[in-house]
Amino acid sequence: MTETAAPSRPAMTDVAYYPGCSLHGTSREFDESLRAVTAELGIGLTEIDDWNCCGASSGHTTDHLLGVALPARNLALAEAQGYDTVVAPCAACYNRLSAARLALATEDGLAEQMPEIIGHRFANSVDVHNAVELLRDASVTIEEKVADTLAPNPLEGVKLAAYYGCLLVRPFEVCGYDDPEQPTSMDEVINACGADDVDWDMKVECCGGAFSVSRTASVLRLGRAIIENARSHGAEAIIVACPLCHSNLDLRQKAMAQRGEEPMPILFVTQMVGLALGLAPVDLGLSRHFVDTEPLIARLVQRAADRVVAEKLAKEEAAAKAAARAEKQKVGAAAASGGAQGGEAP
Amino acid sequence: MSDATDSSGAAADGFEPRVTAFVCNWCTYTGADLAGTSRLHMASNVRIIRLPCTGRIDPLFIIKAFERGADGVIVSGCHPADCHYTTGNYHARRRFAVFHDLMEFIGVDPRRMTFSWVSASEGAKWRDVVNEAVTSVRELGPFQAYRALAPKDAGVAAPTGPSAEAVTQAEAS
Amino acid sequence: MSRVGVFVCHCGENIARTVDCEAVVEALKDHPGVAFAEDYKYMCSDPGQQLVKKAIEENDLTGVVVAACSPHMHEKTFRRACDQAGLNQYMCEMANVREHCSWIHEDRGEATAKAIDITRTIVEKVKHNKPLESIRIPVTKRALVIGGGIAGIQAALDIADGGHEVVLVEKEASIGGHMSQLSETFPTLDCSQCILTPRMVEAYQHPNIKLHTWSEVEKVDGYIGNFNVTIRKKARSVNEDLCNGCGDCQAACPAKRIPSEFEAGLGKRTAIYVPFPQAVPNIPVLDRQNCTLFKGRRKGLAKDVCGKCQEVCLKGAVDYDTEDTFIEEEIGAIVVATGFQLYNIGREQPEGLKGYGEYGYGEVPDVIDGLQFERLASASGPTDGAILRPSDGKEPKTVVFVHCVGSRDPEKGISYCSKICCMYNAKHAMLYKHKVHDGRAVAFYMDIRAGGKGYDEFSRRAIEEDGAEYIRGRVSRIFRDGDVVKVWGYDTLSGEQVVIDADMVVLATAMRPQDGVRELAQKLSVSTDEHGFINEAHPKLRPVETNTAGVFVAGACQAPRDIPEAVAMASATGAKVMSLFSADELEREPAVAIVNENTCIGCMNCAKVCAYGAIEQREICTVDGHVCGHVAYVNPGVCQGCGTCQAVCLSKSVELQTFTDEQIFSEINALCYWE
Amino acid sequence: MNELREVARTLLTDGTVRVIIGWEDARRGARPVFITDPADTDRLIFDTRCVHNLVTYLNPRRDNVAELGKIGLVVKGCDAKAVAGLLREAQLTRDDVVLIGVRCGGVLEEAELPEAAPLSPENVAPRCFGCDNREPDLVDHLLGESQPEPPRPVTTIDERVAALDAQPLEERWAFWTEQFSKCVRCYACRQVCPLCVCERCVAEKTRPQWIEASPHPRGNLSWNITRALHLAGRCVDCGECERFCPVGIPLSLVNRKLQQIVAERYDYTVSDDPENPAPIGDYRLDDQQEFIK
Repeated sequence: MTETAAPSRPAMTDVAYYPGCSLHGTSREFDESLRAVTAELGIGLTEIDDWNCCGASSGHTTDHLLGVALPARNLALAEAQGYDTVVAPCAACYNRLSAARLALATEDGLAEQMPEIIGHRFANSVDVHNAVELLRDASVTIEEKVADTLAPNPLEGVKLAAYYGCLLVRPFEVCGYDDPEQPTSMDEVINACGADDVDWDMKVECCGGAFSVSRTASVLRLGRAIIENARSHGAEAIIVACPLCHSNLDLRQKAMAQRGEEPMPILFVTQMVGLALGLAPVDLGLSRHFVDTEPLIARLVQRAADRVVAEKLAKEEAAAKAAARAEKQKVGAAAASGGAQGGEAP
Repeated sequence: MSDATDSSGAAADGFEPRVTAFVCNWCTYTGADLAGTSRLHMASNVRIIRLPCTGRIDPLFIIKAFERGADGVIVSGCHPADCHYTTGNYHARRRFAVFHDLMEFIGVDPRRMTFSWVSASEGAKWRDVVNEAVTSVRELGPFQAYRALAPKDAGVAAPTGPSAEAVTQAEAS
Repeated sequence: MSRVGVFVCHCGENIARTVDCEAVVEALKDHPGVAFAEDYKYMCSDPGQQLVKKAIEENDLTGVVVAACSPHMHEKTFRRACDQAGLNQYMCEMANVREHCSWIHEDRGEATAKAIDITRTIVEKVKHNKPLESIRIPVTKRALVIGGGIAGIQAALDIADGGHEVVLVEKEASIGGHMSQLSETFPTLDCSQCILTPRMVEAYQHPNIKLHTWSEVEKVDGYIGNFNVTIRKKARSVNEDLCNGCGDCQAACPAKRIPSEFEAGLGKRTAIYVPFPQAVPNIPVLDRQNCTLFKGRRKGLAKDVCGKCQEVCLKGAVDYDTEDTFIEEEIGAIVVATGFQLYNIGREQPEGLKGYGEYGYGEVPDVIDGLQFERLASASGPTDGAILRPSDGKEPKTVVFVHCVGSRDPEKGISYCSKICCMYNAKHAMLYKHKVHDGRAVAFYMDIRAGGKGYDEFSRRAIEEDGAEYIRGRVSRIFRDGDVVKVWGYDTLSGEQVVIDADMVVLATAMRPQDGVRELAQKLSVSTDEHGFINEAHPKLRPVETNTAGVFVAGACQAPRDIPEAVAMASATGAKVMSLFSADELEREPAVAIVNENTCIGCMNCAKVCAYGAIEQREICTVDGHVCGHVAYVNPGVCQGCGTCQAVCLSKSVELQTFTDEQIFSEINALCYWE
Repeated sequence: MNELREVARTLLTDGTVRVIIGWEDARRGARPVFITDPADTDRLIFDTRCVHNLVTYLNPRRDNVAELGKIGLVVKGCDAKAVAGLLREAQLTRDDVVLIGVRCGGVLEEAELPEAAPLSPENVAPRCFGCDNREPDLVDHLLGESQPEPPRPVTTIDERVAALDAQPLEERWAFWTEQFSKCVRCYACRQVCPLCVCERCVAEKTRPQWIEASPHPRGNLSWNITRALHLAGRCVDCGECERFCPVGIPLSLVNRKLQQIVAERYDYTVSDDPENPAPIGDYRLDDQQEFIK
């Protein structure tokens, strides 16, 4: 926990952090921005010691028991290390960990096998949260922090599209923290940052997932539809919380463009919160993207600066007007009272 | 008792279990009918007593069956939510849960008491219940422990009617 | 001393193949209490029955045991034979040596031994059988019909035409139900109102039908032939005797923007209103929730802020101070016909149902349900029959119809097929094409279920003559994209994804039982299935009866039903009620429990386990009439004979006839023995 | 004690009740007493010797007690549960009796002592350990000072039950058939039980006679199983049956086993709340059924 834990707010409990392979690899910026933002928000983040693969895709499609045991070991480690919450930012990791929890809680005889397989006692007592859930629960703090930030908020009034994809909210039995078809949690985080959420249609559409490599054409078609829909609803950027969604929309965007459209920046939700909190773009890994975020950030910063100037001018103008009005009244009043006095005096 | 039973019912190893089944009229009795219609062969050791509902079955029936020499009993009725009388099986379930646990505490091997839900369409399940009950009672052997409790002067009870006490005892007002 | 006759049936070879029937006769012949024993090839045949009858007469038998098939097969046959021979029918029992013996064993010795055991057991039981008389219950020849839709109206008319009084209770202000909302009906496309309205009027004017609209069943006591029903007449604020239905009050009412239930939310109504012009009775009700005057009263205003309807009513029929009243009716039989409601396409869902987020939870204005489409297509509807979409009133040029929304979708909470949607979707597509000639009607279906007279022809006609496009597949997503409603679907026949820019989408939502049907079922002691539909007594052989004697069920409250089925069921309940009313007394099998008042201590544990509420507390008095205690009393009209009360009675003071303790005791004794 | 006598005197004097049933100090120790004269109320006592469950006098079988007129009854917590049992089964109405509750810190195993002894692990009635109703709710007056928890007996009933549970089936069978073979069928357990309310007990029913009447091991087993089952979910653990058993059958073990069964299976404990329905005669759709195939 850092010194930023404001005294007005109860200190948040430390949480265990399960980065999974993506956040150590292709999505380092998600990891960097998450660490930066949680530090700023006063959330203690400790990487689970000796974590292993969550088994996404290959594990659970090969063998149900393996698909449960792999995540269970990670959860057991977090439990043994004294945590009651694990944050798994990668949507696939989050889904596997949560699905394993559900399976262990509901399937007869499964939990009993775990100790022998994973070599740890496991009471299934650890909650699994994703990054969106974590930030949504901290949205009041975010709002307060944003208000306290000295620099003008570059996100104020910016229209952002929250893109959830599949594994973050579905299936409902596994995730359960938001509506699986019309989710709103990421939109709440967007609003907490001072930006405007876009009411668009493809929040939970498929990005193509792992077909990026094997059936690139499909992924391009799907990604294009998502980006176009966000654009047509006025979004200036798309906010994601899944490494795969990010890579499909970001990495493949150049290939998707047909008529030389403006590129659509794809930001991780943690990066967005970081920007609102006034953190430096480079610390949030914003330079690592394929779609250059520089123009967007420059534009937003400029707009924020202009807004501040305009507000200042408007304020000065209003103050001047008010002063003038007051002056006028004073004169008038003086005249009136002077007249009255004059009338009464004799 | 009946010579026919003695000559043919007893296997070479000498012990053929006697199992009494108390079943409800609507599900298990009909399920047993279906087993018959489907010609599902099963052990011949079970004798069925038909009752309207498992709700009608009193633990005293089971005690009496043991007293009279049964080596095992079966109680079977409609699955939960299928009771012809809506809730009779739910009441029976509680009654027999308590009875089952108490008998175990007293020292009666629970394998001598089979409780099951067999619906009118589960002829095959009825066959399995019968065969499993007979097999486990066969493994346990005759319920000699219960028979040993019999009063010394009443070694063989008359099979043809109520016990002698019942006839001589006057009805209390 | 008992004189029991034992009759062993060979059932051709069915029994005799594995059971030595002569050995059974031999073993039982000298059994104490057996006066006669004989075997015969087919005991159920006429000569076989003659043999039984002759033996009864010649040997003066006091009981009969037929060792043959299951009692479920031929018990009635042999009991009838005994009755004809002058022996009380309840002195006859079956020993099941076929299903429970010869058919399931191969070893002749084992099977014969078991058959002897079984037969002896039943002989021991019969020795303790008592001659019983069937129970007779007086019948009040007056029926209650709950629900005034087409099923309720039909049932009421059939019973009333048969000469019996009917009390018809409808919770809405008018009878007519959902059928009155429909535009045209499949498969003939005749106008729903045109065929329904005469029935409504007939029911209203029928001398034998007493109609209570804006009323609900509050309480039901009693049992078959003798129900006592309390009906709550909800405060209508309009005196039904004074009102002449002129409609002046509606015209004067200032609250004119209330969504009309009858128009499925597509039209508006006033606070004091008649739901639709052909309403029966044509008497308005005042919707207190939305009335300006009552809103003011709820706020606690000292003075009433409105009162226009009362002012304009020349008959002085409007009365703001009426309250709910209760009417008691003596009833002999009850028909439940509470109908259905549609799966809500909105976000709010009852427990167990999930709603359709992928279709926007119905928040896209041009996504409507089937009943709303009926109102759009209806000549008397909010658009006077023009197909205009709700958002901007434009004529939609592309309409998508989605089958099975909610139905056959266990993920969303409903596994059953709603049965009518395939047909009404075809009808909707046709009606649309008839009105918008250049329009495009696209239907997404899972399977087309058009079983019924003229039904398949009808749905084929929608496709072949009227050019509706049928796509076999599901819709994955519906959303608003500017002016159009985007429909994403999948054509499973071509394997293609389909995207349609529709102007309007009609969802064929599942049929569900009405709200409150579980509570009503509880009042009537009938059961409901997991979806809330009322359970019939037997799915095949007793489809309109319920588990509670004297309560019948008709129409869509039992399962999804179309109009002809609902009407057929209604007439079937009518026939059931009429046959119940055909005699002054009801005869029932005497398999009922009887309390021994001498030993009963009135702990009422029996009443707690009785699923039928058949047991009540009854005071007992000394000779001089002084109350000295209470005991349990089993109402033989209500008791169904399960015997659960007997098993919980600590003092063994209640006895189920036909399965008495003595009978069972004797059976156990006959079965169990050791050497 | 003065408080008790005062309340009893007032109830008798103002005619609220016609008789007070409580305990008195007699030559051989504490014993039940019926007091009808306000002047006699000074005889009333309450101390650790007051082991008797006086609710047995409310049992409708004792209609001669009811004839005395309205009763004021002194009850401990366990006794109050028995009153609730009678109310639950319509054997009594709440207006029939005035209940004078006493706060109880446990009683002795033995009533017949010249004077009250402080409780110790050696002399406390084992059933008092872990009592959940030492201050009855179902009373009109609650008297006495708050009492400390009773001491843990040398061997608790639960420990004895657990020890039996740990034995193999044959040994349990041998133990119980041995115990029940001692039974002389005097039915003292039944007569003293406040909840054995039947006028004609099933043990005395003939035609059919389910339970053999003569005292031999087989009929004894049948009787004892039946007695236990009839008290399943009803027994208030007042211990009177065992205390009165002339041959010393450990009935409290059977009773406790049944308490454990209904607690484990149906989360039910007998309370002094008459509105709380008994577990037998009630059901839940999801009741355990692991023993059913």
